[in-house]
Formats: sequence, structure tokens, C-alpha cells
Amino acid sequence: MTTLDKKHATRLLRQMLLIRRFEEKSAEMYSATKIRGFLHLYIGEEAVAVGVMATLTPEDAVVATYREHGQALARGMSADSIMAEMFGKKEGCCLGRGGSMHLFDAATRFYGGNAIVAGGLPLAVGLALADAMQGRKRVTCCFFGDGAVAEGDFHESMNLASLWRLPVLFLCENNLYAMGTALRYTQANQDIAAKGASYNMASAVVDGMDVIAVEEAANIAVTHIRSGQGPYLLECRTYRFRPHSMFDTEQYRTKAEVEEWKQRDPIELLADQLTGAGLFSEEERQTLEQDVAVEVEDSVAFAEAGTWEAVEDLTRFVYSERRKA
Amino acid sequence: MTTLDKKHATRLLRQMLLIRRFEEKSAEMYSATKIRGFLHLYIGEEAVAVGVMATLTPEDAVVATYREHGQALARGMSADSIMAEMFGKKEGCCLGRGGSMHLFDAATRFYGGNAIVAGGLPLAVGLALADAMQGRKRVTCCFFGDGAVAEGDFHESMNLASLWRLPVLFLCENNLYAMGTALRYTQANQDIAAKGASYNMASAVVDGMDVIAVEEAANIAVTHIRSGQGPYLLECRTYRFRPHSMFDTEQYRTKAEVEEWKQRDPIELLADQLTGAGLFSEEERQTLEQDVAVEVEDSVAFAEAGTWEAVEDLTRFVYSERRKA
Amino acid sequence: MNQQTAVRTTTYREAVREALCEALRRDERVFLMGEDVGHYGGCYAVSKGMLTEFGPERIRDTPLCESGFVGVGIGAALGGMRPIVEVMTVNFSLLALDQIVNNAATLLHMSGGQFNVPLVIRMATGAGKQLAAQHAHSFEGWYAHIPGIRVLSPATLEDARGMLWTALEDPDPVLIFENNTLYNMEGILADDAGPVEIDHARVRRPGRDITLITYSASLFKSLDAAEIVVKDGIEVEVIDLRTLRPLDDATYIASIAKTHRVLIVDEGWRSGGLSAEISARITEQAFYDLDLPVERLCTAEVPIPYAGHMEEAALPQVDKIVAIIRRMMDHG
Amino acid sequence: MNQQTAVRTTTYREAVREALCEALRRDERVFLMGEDVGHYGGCYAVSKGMLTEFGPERIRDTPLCESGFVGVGIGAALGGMRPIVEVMTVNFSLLALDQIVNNAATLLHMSGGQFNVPLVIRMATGAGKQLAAQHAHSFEGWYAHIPGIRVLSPATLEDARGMLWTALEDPDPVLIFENNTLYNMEGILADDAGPVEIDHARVRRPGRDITLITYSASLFKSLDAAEIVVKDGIEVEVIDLRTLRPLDDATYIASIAKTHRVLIVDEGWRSGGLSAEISARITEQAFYDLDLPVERLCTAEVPIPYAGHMEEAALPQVDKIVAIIRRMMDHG
Ligand SMILES: Cc1ncc(C[n+]2csc(CCOP(=O)(O)OP(=O)(O)O)c2C)c(N)n1
Ligand SMILES: Cc1ncc(C[n+]2csc(CCOP(=O)(O)OP(=O)(O)O)c2C)c(N)n1
Ligand SMILES: [Mg+2]
Ligand SMILES: [Mg+2]
Repeated sequence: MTTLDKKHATRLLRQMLLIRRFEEKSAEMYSATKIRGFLHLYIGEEAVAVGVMATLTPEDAVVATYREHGQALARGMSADSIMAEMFGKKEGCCLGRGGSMHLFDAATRFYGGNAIVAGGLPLAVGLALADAMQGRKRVTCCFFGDGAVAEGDFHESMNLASLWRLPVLFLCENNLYAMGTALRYTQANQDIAAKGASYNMASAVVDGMDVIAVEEAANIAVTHIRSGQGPYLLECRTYRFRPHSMFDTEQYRTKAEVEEWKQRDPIELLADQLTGAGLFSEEERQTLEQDVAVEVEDSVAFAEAGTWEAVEDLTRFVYSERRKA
Repeated sequence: MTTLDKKHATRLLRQMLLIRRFEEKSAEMYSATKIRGFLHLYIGEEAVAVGVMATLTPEDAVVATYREHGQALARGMSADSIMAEMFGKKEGCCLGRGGSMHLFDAATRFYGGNAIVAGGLPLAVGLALADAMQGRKRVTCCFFGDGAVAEGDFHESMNLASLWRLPVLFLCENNLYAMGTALRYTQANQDIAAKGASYNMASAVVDGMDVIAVEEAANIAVTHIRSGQGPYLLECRTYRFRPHSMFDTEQYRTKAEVEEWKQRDPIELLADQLTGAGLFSEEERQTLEQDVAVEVEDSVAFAEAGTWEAVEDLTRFVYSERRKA
Repeated sequence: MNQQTAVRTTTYREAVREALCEALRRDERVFLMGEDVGHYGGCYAVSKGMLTEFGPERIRDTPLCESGFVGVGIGAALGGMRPIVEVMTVNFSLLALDQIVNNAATLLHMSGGQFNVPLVIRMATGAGKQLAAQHAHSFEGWYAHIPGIRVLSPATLEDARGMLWTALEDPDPVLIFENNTLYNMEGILADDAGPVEIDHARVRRPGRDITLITYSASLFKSLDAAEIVVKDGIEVEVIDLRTLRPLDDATYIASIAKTHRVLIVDEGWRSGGLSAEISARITEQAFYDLDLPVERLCTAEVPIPYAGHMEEAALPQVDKIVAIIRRMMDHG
Repeated sequence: MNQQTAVRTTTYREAVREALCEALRRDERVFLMGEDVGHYGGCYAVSKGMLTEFGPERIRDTPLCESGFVGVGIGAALGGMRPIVEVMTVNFSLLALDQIVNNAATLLHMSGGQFNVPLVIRMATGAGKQLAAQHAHSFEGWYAHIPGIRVLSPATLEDARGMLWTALEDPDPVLIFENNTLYNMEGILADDAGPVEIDHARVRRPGRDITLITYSASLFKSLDAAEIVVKDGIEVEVIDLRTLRPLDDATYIASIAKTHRVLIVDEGWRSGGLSAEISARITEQAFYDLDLPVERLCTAEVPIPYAGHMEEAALPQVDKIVAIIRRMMDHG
């Protein structure tokens, strides 16, 4: 590990904390029936989104899954617009049409929020193709879970991206479970990073609970991609501390297993590193926490104060309004 | 190479010859507009079907593609029923409903004749699953082309078969082209056999122009499968001497390349081996040729004498007739 | 239901589970395969506990690969098994559509009658839970376009309990669509509930004034609407199609001969949906019985929005049904 | 066509090729992507020679992976390109249906209007060449069920030449279906043929007695039938829908107001096909104009058989159209 830069590390810590508290609040809001539909929490996996996003520039693009609050926040979307979206309010990033699973944001080039497992991968390849054809030096980072690896779209996308040497970072968040089905029940070969070889694609695996390690690994990947060497598959080994969604009774894993992983909480890991390096005090932590708490509370207030889209507008956005008839 | 057994090798030679002459006649019948639709010839690739089929028992199952006359004949379907099928006659194996691309035969467990590229792979895995669940020691052999490897169904089927250790022989006929698109334009990593590793699946590659080599390699594969070690991916490197179908003007490859491959004609290769080993005379070759010519001519006569299914029966076989209402 | 029959209160979910358990107990060739059917207990908790009773071979968790495992189901059916493939929801079934259309529905015909495919595919369907555009499709009516398959749409507990067995006895592929809003529905079921026939629609409420044709979750909205307009003296005859392919025309045509007015309520999108087919058939078979044009109430032709009020506005609802019925009765 | 305009004889195939070439010349963002579009020259020889002119970046051969490359097209459209994705035939497009329905058709809405998808997908469609069950689907009418996409069905050379450009100017996904039996069709085309509007159906033959609604290859069978019955004194008005989604109701409703009789001819399967939707709309919008029930002539609901006589029997044909027209005229 390279030496910790206090400012940068604190920024990462703050982002992880923001995601954590934002999602804890989201769970609360779900219980309060302010948020409905499916809600998939990222808690435990914060280091992945935060570490990776630190290596991207605003020109790059991000494609994520239905478990994407972390990516959206780390990418710079406002907590306000996300919370309002989950409240179903017009002030949400998608006017309340998308909800938790479908966050989109043109300003930060955040292309969802895709709730069909692996469905976002071809999109990411296409975004990268557009960049390549237009001579833009951008990276498209595509997040997906271990479950997505079994889908045909994974295979087709990996091959296309590598065949055409496109600037895609395939970012696999391997949290060991696809809903309630453990990786060992779904992959004949559980070494996901190794699958890069089939596609002649560079790949690596990294500890997804260690944000600094994730950032370093992502940096290597992104550098590889930017230098024109083609796509890269990065597998982050991580774990979700919470159920798959709000409906999951978690029969498929033991409490002990969850507890064991919680010992490696990415937030505490980084906080400990910082503290150990003498870069971080308990006071600073309190300040961060308060800061984040305010941001989260504000987002709830913002969402609460939001308005409902008029029912008359239901049929908007099926087709573009700017089409000439 | 093990020592040649004359009787066996002659049988292989006869099968290859039969496929060759049968298909040459089919092309003729196509020009005579007796056969219509798509007609995909196997000429040049005979060693693959013949070599593999020699390792299967009647209890085993075969799933093939739209380029399956060779497999059907080698599997033991009669030239009559195939030719009649291509004539669209009621005496055809599928009453004329399937045509060249859809040969089926319950008696020899020949499950198509699938014209959606890679669409037969999941079927093969399912047939093998049925065998495994019912405790039957059978192999399901699934033929597919190099083009099929890029499809999601390839990926999904390979993973499922290996995950569940099912008795499937994945038989890739790598003839270097998918229609007019060369393998180098479609695979980021052109080593197809190597893809087995991604699925923890045993694999090998063999010279698909050498029927004895194919048989040996298939034997190893089938033995592996029968011993309960799970599926196997066998890549046969081969070449089609004819256009993709009857409509192909072959702009995508040079005459020289085709000629080069023709130097390795699987039929002449085996005939030469036999002759070289002193096991085969010119006379015997003539006899074989005549024998095969008769079989082919008979199939045309049979097809010609066939009848047309009544138009009133059009709606039969959409649903089974044996259903109780 | 016969008054003598012993009955009990249960849920739609339990009815489906019972049907599954019975099928697995009764026939060794039957097995359940799909995403999260085993260790998780089913995404809608339908197969909860079944892994323990039947083991992982017969309650078979699959990786995420809809095309692959649906195709495997087809192959297993060809190989003599009686697979029940669960596609978690209809939304994901599009990934398997090629296997369903080009293999399951087609093999019997292509093979000249040699290879039938005795496969059952179950999936949850429907909107109404704020799951947004990619998770709220109602494609069962769309599937009914495909020759070679049967499409079932159990609305009642009795059908949820009984259609599976009948489907498993069918030599051809049968798709069963379970509306996700029904799983928690409570109702009574006979202790000896068993197979039900799947060839006929059912009049769920007799009436003389207007025929309302519907299926699945919309059945209950329709029945509620019928109870409301009864106060206006309007007697609605509510027909539950039950089987969407092949359609049982006779039942609704007979009803129209009596009522002369028809409203179709369909949670699918309107254009090119099942409602269109029924309207067309009524025109073809009962044109001169009609006092009024056939009307349709369908889901708005938009991807389903997340926000609750917008989703509600997109779907057929009781008040809209009531309004249309009243309008139709006013006119004729 | 204006008499002054210089015209030439050409084929449907050439018309499509010209449209493609023009699009690529005119706009750098346009590229063609699909199986065998490059080195092979297109499965129907439509893009022959284009690789040489435009190079492999813009005439981009893909591996066989329909879901993958259609998804890539969506992504490239999001990224500012104007991709033309060729799915070789509609039969293989089922593999890409999830991408079309859940991404292309849905992103604009899910994103609250932020991300439109200016993508054109072309595919060959239709039966009639003895290609058997897996290669003879006519799903364009079925696709028309999906909100968020436009579905075009060029029958004439003019439309084959002109619809592509209009589609490329559309901010939303447009699917163009080219019937495989039309590529060799000869006809005349204006030298200055260019973009055509895609919002309206077209009366291809005026007539007073009966309205025949159709599209694509069936248009020519319909026109042939019209020429036959003219000898019986029957004047058929033949309408070419051109755009299957959104449907232009006004054109056929106006025709029916004049003729009071309607026959729909559709190469898709009948149940739940486009013909059903049109019938339903006519009932809804022109019920009181009808002298007779709307009739439909569609493809038999069977997987298309290989044998020529059986395939012919399965599809709408001129003699069947003639027979129905005569019967309908007899009755009213
Ligand atoms: C194609 C498809 N199949 C099934 C589902 C239902 N589903 C939603 S999330 C999920 C598990 C995905 O697991 P993984 O990819 O590992 O991501 P994670 O939830 O662990 O982040 C499943 C099966 C879906 N959304 N899409
Ligand atoms: C899913 C699908 N896409 C496209 C096609 C059209 N097509 C038919 S054969 C073929 C090439 C297949 O090549 P390969 O798998 O290598 O088999 P080969 O013809 O060389 O034996 C293509 C593209 C198809 N039948 N199915
Ligand atoms: Mg996971
Ligand atoms: Mg090939």
C-alpha cells in the first residue's frame, strides 16, 4: 500500500460514510413506507464504488445495477436527488419514474440503474464504442455482480469489448451471493477474474473491503485502459452486510458468516488505517459523521418537501418530445 | 495413431464417402429446384461427424445444427428419409415439415437440426440432465460451429453442464468461418478449446480433417464423460470446401485458401492412409464408390416417388394429438 | 364449491406451493428448476421449505441464465423428465424467448410429430408493486400469440392449486403466469382440491347487462366494480378467461348473446395486446349481437413508472372500470 | 410520382443499399453493425461493397451475439453515435428482445427524459422461401406492442429508400422490417428519392367498395387481388400501413367511412397479431360505419412448414384474398 494521503483518504472515508448513513436512512424510510418497490442496500460494499470512482474523471461514464446508491453517491449525484427519486417525487433524478433501481444522471454520465441482471454490460460496451469511434479518451466503468457472470450478456459483452479493444472497465462486485444463491452453486469455476483469459482480457482480483487497495487496483486497470490496451476485468471480493432486498429472510447464509465479514467493515478498516497512521482523530470522525448526518437528513427533508408529478404527464417520455412530427 | 483396423477404417471411409456423394447430389437437386430453402453442405468436414459418431452408442443422443446431413447419415438415419425430407415429401424424416435444416429422428435419438445458432446447446444440456437424474449412463453429443461460441447460449450451457457435471460432449466444428465472417473477426481469443478452463471443463483440440484422430480424441472425451467426470469440450479444426449455403459468393476467403485445405481432404487422407498401410486397393475404392452411388441414387428415387402431405393436415403437430381434452 | 366439501383458509402462495409439492411427490420425473428456488426458498417464498423435503437435485437452484436453463428444461422434457421451470418473473423471460418460441413451441412441428416437449414454465407477472419499468411487465397476453404453447393465468386459489397438475399432464409446453399481487391473497380452498380443467373460461359472476372479460389479478378489480354498479341496478357478468391460449371463445360469445355489451379489462398494454384479439373475435363471431362497440380498459402504453400514484394511474383500476360500465349502460 | 421527375428502374435491395450509403456519407456518426454486413456483404447482399467504401469501423462485422450487439448499439446511441444495427433476420432478434424492450424502449422513460436512444435496428422478416419454422417468422406486428419504439415496414422502393433517413433523424429507437421476399422486387424510383415521412399510412389504390388494410409484402398480393376483383366490378381500396407503431388510424378510418367493409391482410399469425389491434380499433372508432364485421386473413397459426405447398397454404395468398372479398361483397 502506498502512503496514505490524509485529505484524499478522508474524502474516501466521507464518501463511504455517506453511503452507509444514506442507506441506513433509506431502510428507515422504507419501513416508514416513504420508499417502496425494491430497495437493495450496498452496506458493506462501500469500498468498491468509492475506490473505483476515485479513479474516474467527469468525462468517464458509469453503468451500474439496481444496487447502485453507492455508485451514484460516489459518482457525485446528490443525496437529495436520489432520496427524492426513491420517494417518487418529481424532484428526484428521474422525476420519480425510476425509483431506487433506476438512478440516472446525465450531468455525471451515470447511465443507470439497470435492473435486468447483466443487461447493462452491452450498454457499457456501446458507450465505449462511441468514445472509440469519436476519438475520445474516456473510460466506461460497468458495475455488475457475481450473479451476472453466468448470463450470456456477460460473455457477449466481454468478447465484443476485447475484440474491439474498447475502453471498458468491467467491475465485478463479487459479494458471493446472487440473491440467495451462493457463488458455488452458480459457477463451475468460481474464479471470476480468471475468466478474462477466455477473452484475452487483462484482469485482476482485489480485496473489495479495502478501499485503498480497490483504488490502487482500479488505477492500474484504468491506466491500462486509457493507454489503449483494451478493456479490463476487475473482480472485487466483497460482501453485503444486509439482506439482498427488504424482503429477504436470509436463510441461505449463517449469522456467523455475516459477522465474520463485518469484522472487515470497509469503513472501520480505513478509519483504523488512518488512525493507526496518526492521520485521524476521534474528533475528526465525529465531525465527518455529523457532516454526513446533516447531508442525509437534508436529503430526507428535500424529498419530503418534493412534489408529485402530475398524473396527466403519465404518457410523457415514452417518445422524445423534441421529435419533429 | 493406433494401427488401422481395416474393417473399421473402411466403414469410416464409406460413411464419409456417403456424406460426400449424398451432398453432391443434394446440391444437384437444389439446382434442379427439387430441394429448396437453405441448403448447407458439410463437404470437407466429414471426418468430424464420422469420427465422433463412431464413439457413440445407440443410447446416446445427438444434437446438431442446420449443417447436419453428415451427422444424420453418420448417426444412421437413412439417406432415403433425409433426401425425401429435403424434397418436402411426406416420407421424409419429418414429413417434409423440417427440410434440410431440421432433420429429426426419434429412433436414433437425433434431436435436430437446429437452425438458431447455439440454440441446440441448452437442449443438449437438458437431455444430459434427464439422463443424469434418471441414472442412465448416456452421452449427449452436441455439435456446433465456431460461430456459436460467441453466443450467450454457449456460455450459459457450458457453465450449467460443468456445474452439474453432466454427460455432454460439446463438439465444436471450427471451420474458421461463421458464414462469411472469419473467426479472427469474432473471437477476442481464438483458442476455442482453451475456453473450457473458464468453466472448469476438460477440453482438447484435434485435427478435424483426420477421421482417425477425431475418433481417438472423441474416444478420450467420451470415456471421460462416461466415467462421470463431467462434460468435455472438443474442438475439431476443419474446413468447409463449399460455400456457406447455396447463396454465398465467397468474397470473404481466397480460392488459394480453399485449395490449400482441399489438399487435406479427409476422404483422401484416410484412403491414402489405408492404401499406404496396404489395407485398401483401388478396386475396393471403386466398390465403395459404387455402393455409395447406389445408395444416393436410391434416395433420390425414393424422394421422387414420395407423396405430398395433404394441405388439410397443415395444423397438425402444433399441439400433440394424444392430449386428453 | 359443494357445501359438503371440507374447506380451509389459505393463500394463493400456499396453493401454488401445495401444487408443486404434490407434483414432486406424485411423479419422480417432476423437478423444479430456477433462480433461487432452493436455498432462498423462491423469490416470492413459494418454494420455501421444498429444498429440505426434496433435495437439491429436484429443487434445483440455477445460475442466472434464463435462456440456458429454460433450454435445459426443454431438453430435460425431451429426455423424459417433467420439468417445472421457474422464470423468476416474466420480465426476465424475454432472455429466454428464443428458446420458448423457436424450440419449445416448434420442435413438435419441425420434427413432424416426433418430439413433443412436456414442459411447464411458471413465472410471476404483473405490476402494482412500484417495481418500475423493467420489473412490471404483463406479457402473458403477448405470449398468447405463439402457436405451440398453452398459456394459463390462474386467478383463483382453486386454479393456482389445480392448473399445475393439468399442465404437467399436457404433452406440450405450458406457461403458467402468476400475478405477483395475488400471492398474499387469502381465500378458501377445498381440502381435496386437485387438478382443474384448463380448456374453458369461467363465469365468475353471472349478470344480464354487460359482459366483462378479464383474467388474473384484474378479475378481482372487475368483481369489485361489479359489486359497485349493482347499486345502480347494473348486473355485470364477469368472465375469467383462465387460459389465454388457446382462447375459449364459446363462453364469452354465449354471454354476449345475452348482454349485448362487452368490456375487456386487461393489465397488458392495449395496442396488440390480448384485449385486441378478444375484441376482434367478438367482432367476427358476435357482431350482430352487439348493441355497442366492444370497449377495452388496459394499462396505459408507457413503461410502468415507479411512483405509486403514477403506477396506479397507468393500470386498470376499479373506479375506471365502474366509470366505463356506467357510460356503456347509459349509451344503450 | 410527379411526371417531371427523372426515374430509374432498380430493386428494393438497391434502394435499401442506397439509403444506407447515403446515411453513412451524410453523417459521420452513422455506422452499420451486424452479422456478416462487412466481408460477406450482408446476408441478403444489401451491404455488398460498402466495406470497401466505408471501412471496417463503420461497416462493422459482429460475432454472433444478438443481445450483445443490439445492446452495444443502444450504448453507442447513448454515446452520441447514430448506429444502424442489422439483426440478420427477425428470427434471431428474439435473442435481443430484452435489450430492445427493457433498454432501448425504456431508458428514456426510466431516466425521466434524460436519455433518449437514437438507434435504428433493421431486420429481414417474413416467410415464403421455404426456410421452415425457425427462419420464417413475421414478428413485426408483434413488436408493435411495445411502447417506446417505432416500427416501420417499408413495402415500396420509395419507402425502402426513404424511411431509413427519417428513422435516423428520430430521437428514439426505430425498428425497420424488410420482408425477405421483396429484396429482388424491381420498380421505379425517382432519381432524387429521399426521406419520406413515417407518420401516415398510404392509400395505394383507391376504391369505393371495400377497404383492405395491409403492409409489407402482403401489399402486393392485395393489389393483385384488387386487380382481379375489379373484373367483378369490385373496387378495393388498398391501404399500406407503412408504420406499425404508432398506427395511423385516421387513414383507414376515413376509408371505412366510405366503403363500410374491411378486410385486414397480415402475414403475422392471427391470434394477438397486428390484425387484431386494427380490428379492435375499427370497432372502437368506426363501429357504426360498418356494414359487415371486420375480417382478417392472416398466416395459419402453425410454425411455418418447409414443404412448398404447405408453406403456401399457411400464408395469405391472392386467391384467398379474392375469395374473401367476393364473399364479403356478396353479403352486403
Ligand atoms: C435477468 C435477471 N434475472 C433475474 C433477476 C432477479 N434478480 C435480481 S438481483 C438478482 C441477484 C443478482 O446477484 P448479483 O449479480 O451477484 O448482484 P448482487 O445483488 O449480489 O449485487 C436476481 C436473481 C433479474 N433482475 N434479472
Ligand atoms: C442466432 C442466429 N444468428 C444468426 C444466424 C444466421 N446464420 C446461420 S449460420 C450462421 C453462421 C454460423 O457459423 P458457425 O457456427 O461457425 O457454423 P458453420 O456454418 O460454419 O458450420 C449464421 C450467422 C442464425 N441462424 N442464428
Ligand atoms: Mg452478488
Ligand atoms: Mg463455422
